[in-house]
Amino acid sequence: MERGSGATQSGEGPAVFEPVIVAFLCNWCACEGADAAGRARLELPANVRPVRLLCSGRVDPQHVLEAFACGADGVLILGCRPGECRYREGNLHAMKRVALLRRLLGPLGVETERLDLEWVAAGEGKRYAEVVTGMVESLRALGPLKPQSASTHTTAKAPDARTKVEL
Amino acid sequence: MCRIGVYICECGPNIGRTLRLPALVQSTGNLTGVVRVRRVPVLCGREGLDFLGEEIVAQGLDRVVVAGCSPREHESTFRSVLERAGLNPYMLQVANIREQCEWVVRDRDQATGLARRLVAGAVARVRHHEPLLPSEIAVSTDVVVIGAGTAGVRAALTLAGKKRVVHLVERLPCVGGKVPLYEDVFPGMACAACVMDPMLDELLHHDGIRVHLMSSVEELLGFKGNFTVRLLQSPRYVDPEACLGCGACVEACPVRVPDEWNPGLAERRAVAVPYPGVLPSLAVVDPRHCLRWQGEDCRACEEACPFDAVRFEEEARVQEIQAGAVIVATGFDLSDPGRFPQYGYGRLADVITSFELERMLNSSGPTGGRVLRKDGTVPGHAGFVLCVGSRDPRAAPHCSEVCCRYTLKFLHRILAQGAVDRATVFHAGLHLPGGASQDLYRALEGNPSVHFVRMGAPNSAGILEQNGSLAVRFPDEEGRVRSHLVDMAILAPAMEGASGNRELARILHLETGGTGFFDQGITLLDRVEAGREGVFVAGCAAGPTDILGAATGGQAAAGRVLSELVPGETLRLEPVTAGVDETLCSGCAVCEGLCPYGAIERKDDPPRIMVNRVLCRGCGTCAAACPSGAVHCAHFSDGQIAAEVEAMLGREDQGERSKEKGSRIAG
Amino acid sequence: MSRSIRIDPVTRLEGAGRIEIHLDGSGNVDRARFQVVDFKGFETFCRGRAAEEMPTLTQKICGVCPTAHHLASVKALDRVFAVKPPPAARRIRDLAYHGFLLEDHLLHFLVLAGPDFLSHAGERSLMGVLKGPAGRVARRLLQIRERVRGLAALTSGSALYPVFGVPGGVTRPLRVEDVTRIRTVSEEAVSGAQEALELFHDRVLTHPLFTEMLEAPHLAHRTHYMGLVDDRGVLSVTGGRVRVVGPEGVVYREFDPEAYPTHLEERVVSWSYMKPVFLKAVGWQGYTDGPQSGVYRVGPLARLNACEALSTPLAQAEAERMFSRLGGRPVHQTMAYHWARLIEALFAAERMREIAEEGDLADPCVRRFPTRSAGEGTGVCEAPRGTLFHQYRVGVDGLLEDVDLVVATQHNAAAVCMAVEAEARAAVGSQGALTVEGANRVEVAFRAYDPCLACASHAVEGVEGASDRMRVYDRRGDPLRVD
Amino acid sequence: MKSRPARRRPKLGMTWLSSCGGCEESILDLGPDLAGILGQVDLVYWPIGMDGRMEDLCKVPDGGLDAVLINGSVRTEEHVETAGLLRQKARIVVAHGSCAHLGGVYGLANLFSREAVLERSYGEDGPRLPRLLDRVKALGDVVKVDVVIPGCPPTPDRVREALDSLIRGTLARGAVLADDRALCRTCPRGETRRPDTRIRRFRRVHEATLDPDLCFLEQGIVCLGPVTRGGCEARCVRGNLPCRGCFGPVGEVKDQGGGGVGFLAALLEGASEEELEQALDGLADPTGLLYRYSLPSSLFGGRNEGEGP
Repeated sequence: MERGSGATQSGEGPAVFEPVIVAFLCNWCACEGADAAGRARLELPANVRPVRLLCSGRVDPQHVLEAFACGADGVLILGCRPGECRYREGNLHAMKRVALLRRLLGPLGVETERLDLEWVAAGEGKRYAEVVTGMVESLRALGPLKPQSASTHTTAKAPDARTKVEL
Repeated sequence: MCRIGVYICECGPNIGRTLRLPALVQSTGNLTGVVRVRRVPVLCGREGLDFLGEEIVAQGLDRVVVAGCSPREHESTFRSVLERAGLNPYMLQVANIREQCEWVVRDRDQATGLARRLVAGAVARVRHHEPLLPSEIAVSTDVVVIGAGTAGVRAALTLAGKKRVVHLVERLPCVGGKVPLYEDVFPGMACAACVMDPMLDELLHHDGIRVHLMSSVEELLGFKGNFTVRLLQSPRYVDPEACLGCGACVEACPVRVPDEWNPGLAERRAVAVPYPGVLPSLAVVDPRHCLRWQGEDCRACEEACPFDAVRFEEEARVQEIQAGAVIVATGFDLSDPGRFPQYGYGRLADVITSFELERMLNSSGPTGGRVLRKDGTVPGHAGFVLCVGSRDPRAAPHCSEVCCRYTLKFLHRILAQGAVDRATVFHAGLHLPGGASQDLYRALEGNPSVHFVRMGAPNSAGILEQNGSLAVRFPDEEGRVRSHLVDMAILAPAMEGASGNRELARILHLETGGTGFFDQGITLLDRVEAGREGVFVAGCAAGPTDILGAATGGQAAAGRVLSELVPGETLRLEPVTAGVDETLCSGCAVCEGLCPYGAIERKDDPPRIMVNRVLCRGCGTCAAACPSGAVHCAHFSDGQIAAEVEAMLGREDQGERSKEKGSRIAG
Repeated sequence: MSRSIRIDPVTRLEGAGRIEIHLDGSGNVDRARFQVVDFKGFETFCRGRAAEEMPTLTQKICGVCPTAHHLASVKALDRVFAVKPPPAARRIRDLAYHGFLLEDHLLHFLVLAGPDFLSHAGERSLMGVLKGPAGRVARRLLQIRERVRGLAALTSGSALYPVFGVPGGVTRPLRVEDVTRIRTVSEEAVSGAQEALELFHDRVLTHPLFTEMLEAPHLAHRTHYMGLVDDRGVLSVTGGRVRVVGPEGVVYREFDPEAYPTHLEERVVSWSYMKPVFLKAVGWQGYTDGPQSGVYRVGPLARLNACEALSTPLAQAEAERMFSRLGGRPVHQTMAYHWARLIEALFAAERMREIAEEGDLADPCVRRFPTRSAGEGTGVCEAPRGTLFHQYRVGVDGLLEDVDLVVATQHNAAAVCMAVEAEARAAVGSQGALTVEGANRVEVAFRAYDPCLACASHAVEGVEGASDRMRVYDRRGDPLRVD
Repeated sequence: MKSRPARRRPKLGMTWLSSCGGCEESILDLGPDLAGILGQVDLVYWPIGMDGRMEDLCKVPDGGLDAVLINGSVRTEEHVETAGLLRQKARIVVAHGSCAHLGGVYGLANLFSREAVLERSYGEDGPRLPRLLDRVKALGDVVKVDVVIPGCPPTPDRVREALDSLIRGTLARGAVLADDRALCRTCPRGETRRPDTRIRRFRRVHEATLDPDLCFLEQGIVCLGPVTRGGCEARCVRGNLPCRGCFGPVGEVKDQGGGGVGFLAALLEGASEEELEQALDGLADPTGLLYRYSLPSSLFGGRNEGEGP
């Protein structure tokens, strides 16, 4: 759990991949939701690294890219429910950025599941727990983020298709 | 080089059961910039706070990280400690190892690992913190009052009495609101004109009060103390300096249209002096009906005016006013009883509203004070139907407060002048607060010409035509349908927020309730709170009230302004706002379209943008969208966020990298 | 002990290359190879890109002939999207293209190859040319080149980087005042090209090194030649049919550009990132000439050999002069490329002058819109260095599914190697050593072709999607069977 | 460089790595001025323009060149060596053009894996063909770069500026020879941009009528002007095609793609995921578009895990 993508021994079972997730939390809803989860003593995975911002609209696409570049296996942005943004539409702007970012990241080998935007209201400790647990589980299934994946447009041929050439 | 002290709060028994604090202390000590790591039993207690303050001084710290409970609990407490110890309060970062770690992660190793990352993130972030100072801004103590009815006028006069400059904005061509249209007012049956005229006269001649007639607020920018109010003034087409209100133009005008001041009772011309005794006494041209706007070259009024006061060339005028506060006093409108077809209003000739009766009773009104049916005869028997729309959850849930009392006023007036022989009041329980109202009621109690009939429920009557008379039908308290014949029915429609309130709410960023009143900010102890700093609501704009209530509300709102905006005092602005590095801004204006507060403005020549720190609330949406990295967000800068993310992912050593400019060169 | 001599980098050409001369145990030249040591991968990384971006993307293959790639690309897209540009757009494209052909040929003459023959003693560079006896004319030619490149700002946005081609036309019409300027510059261009030829006659054709190498039998290769011609068999650099003539000057094949994969075959060699091409029907016989060898050449000399005539009078007269001087069509002497190049420069200038007078150049209608959203298309043009093919397959999302590019230097690769090896044998002789002058002679041999290595390194060979026209060869050049 | 005597002719080298030659054209396009400028420098190495071999360069003492202009991206091991050698020889290393600056167009190859087949075809058996790196890099990834001339290719004026300041002795480390601000600042269509425009669906260049006077973003066509350093003289926009970002990101923007997402997302119309997806369907190949010139130096696309030393 200390460093990025790694595997830990979970009890006596086989090594489980433990993804690392950076979660950008809106100060007014998701942060409070996360605290509510804590006050309710819900059990949460230790995979999430929360970053508190004033608004999900503050999340610059470069913050997300930076997180992936530094070894995050997933990035989660949590904002207020639609219509409840403290700054009116910051959460909507976050949604727009995520939609485009996912398309940008696809050809770079970042699967859609690795970047998620969810709404968590201030009292919704339980929902916070569900969202982060759900993402951890889906990333466990997906495995670590590969540095570069072949583009979908590459139709890889068997490497031995051409063994010798004119010398 | 930073000197960071990290204080790990054990929160009594709360932190350390799962977390291995010794390990956390040890790993934290190795972080770049950390010169001191201490465990404290309870940091937020008196002893803990004193200890923290002493440590800052003794250790010569320039930055502090507190690892403990959620920053929402004590961040501001610790900031105060920093401030008292001589540090800028923003040189603090709180790592939430309680709610987001100790309390939710069960495995001790995992919890300790996560706490290490959280603290590493906080340390890396605090290295990039910069001291921030709240700025003080000068405030305007001028006030914009919207609505020149009773409440607005009282507010304006109160403020002007304390030497405040008041801009009184009125969408009509005259001041005074509805009261000057009445003959007399309850509860003392005082003459309305006698009450109002001296006050309006003072208003119109007060040096400190600028009256903006035929004007509306188009935009409200800014913040308490620094509003910019954009006014749109429609043209009167009459020069107020030249016009005396003589009415020569009115005589000459060939157009006749229904008169809004006397609905259903009279016609007016396309140029008119609104009503007799109106203040200011000036003519106004109605371009919706004037022939000139129908494509005809009529100059009848212009030619008739002995003072050459007609100005067809006038245009709408936009004006920006700087003000520190806004008082909304837009009053009320009576709802349209036509919404309830069972009353027959608009269909049955002698079903009228209480306002129409007010106009008939007015001695300078269209009937010269006489109560007449549509056929010109005098009604023998008048029926007053109360609670038309009011107190009905499906219509207006509220009690409109004044209907019962003005009905008593009508009874006194019509009986006194013998306008009718008999009157019946259909009510669902009379609402007569205060001693004076009770006196009025008692004076009518023994009168044989007056009958009070109780309906089973508010807004439950219906009116039918029956042999040339009107049959008022309603279920009584036992549920039996009863019917009374009357010659004329006067309806008391529910009061609702003035017709322009919803649009005004949008402009002012306020909210209105279901019936259009600005009643969403009102609390038990505060009837002038509008829901936005620096904006207050007074009179019927906040909900139904009587004339005294409106006047009191105006004075109350004025009092709040007087106490909150004092000449010479400044307003403190939070420092967490966006700012622009002009050396990077290309003026592409992407940010401008995103700001929900209109805090970003594009300047030309050279193209660039500016952030108005008074309006900015620091959400950072602009910074996230800026393609030039020119918009910076104080306390949530890219460098701070990147450092925190990197450190949380185990790359604290690269934290400094994000500080560099143009890292692709000379790296 | 075998050993090798390396000329690294080869200079005064476009792109990074070097020559490896392998010597046998007795110090004689065993083999010389011209290596392309860089690699780009366009055919791979263009997949998945947006089709309409190809004209500005693929031109980054080569900064010297971006206009050629731009045009081939946009013509391929015309086919992909089934749209025919309006007449004014075609004229603007042609005008830009001929201007580009002219200035590119002048560049080679002044900066790349010219210094070998025009330089002030010892300083073989543009600076040396300017200091030398041809300095005055060279300066004037530089000026004319500058002005012709300046025209590109009107026709194609920028000479450095054309930005005018869109499927179905060009991005913007010409203005009436532009046309006037085009006419003026075209006139200057014609006289400039004539001056260049005069200089060539005065200084190059009389230069001892040039004369010696022009007449050297080892630099005369009796290969096939390829070039684009119109339906009358006249040279047409911006489109037409592909004609291949044999070493005797007889038409061997003529085919539509999109059929090129049927007729041409790329080879993968281990020692270069470039894929040489040969005539499929003739077959690969190794680095050798003659009617039985699939080796063919492209570029200015090949074009003059392949076509029946040039459509402009001054250039045609000069071509006839060359043919009569060098023994008739086809001319096999490699050094004659220089002459042919300047004839073509004159041709391009004359064509500019003609196009400036044709039709309404300032007609505002310069765009038509796609009639379909996907498909296949081939675009072809005669790049300064030879025939250039772009072939695309575009999917329904408008993204590239398949890209195939064949560039001039690939066609000439085998011939360049033959020239380099032949001249290396002459230069190294039996001493087993190469002098500075000797090395330059080897370079002079390939500079005749003006090879563009930037272009040649466009492909990611064998990474994936190797088409069936790509084969693998053993040391003798026999195709390998793949199990 | 500051206290250098003015009369001495600075020693200059210019060369290419994986390049198209366009940067060389940006030098040659100085046209008639070229002779004058080159007359004031001592040009030691310039493969396209003069004779001279690698071994000559090796003979130059370390630090013996005042400056070297390197264009092209870093694709092969030999490029790494060449860059290293030039860094040793030159006091100031100038990244000349987008490829050296950002990795350039060829960096799009990084979207694809380098397969083993390539290694086998061209690898150890072949006669000393330089080995390809796992991915394309910018010059700054392999040596310290002192000065940047952005652009694909740079404008001749920017090259002139570099050479002039070299001659005058004012070429300062850390300089980026372009505007400090984004292209919109100097774009001839900058004033036609309205901040509240929202795009319901992006349009592609070949589908759209191209209004020559209106901001491309206003036309719903992606233009990277807002996220691209100005100084290119708005060549593409004047040619009536939108900016594709060759001058690289501005100032503190680390990632052109990320910056591009930031501003393009702000222009999107739509309040639901479905509407947004629809709007984005008109945006073909955002990765190839936003990283057209800068993938190797991008935050995530440029990361170099899994690569040998």
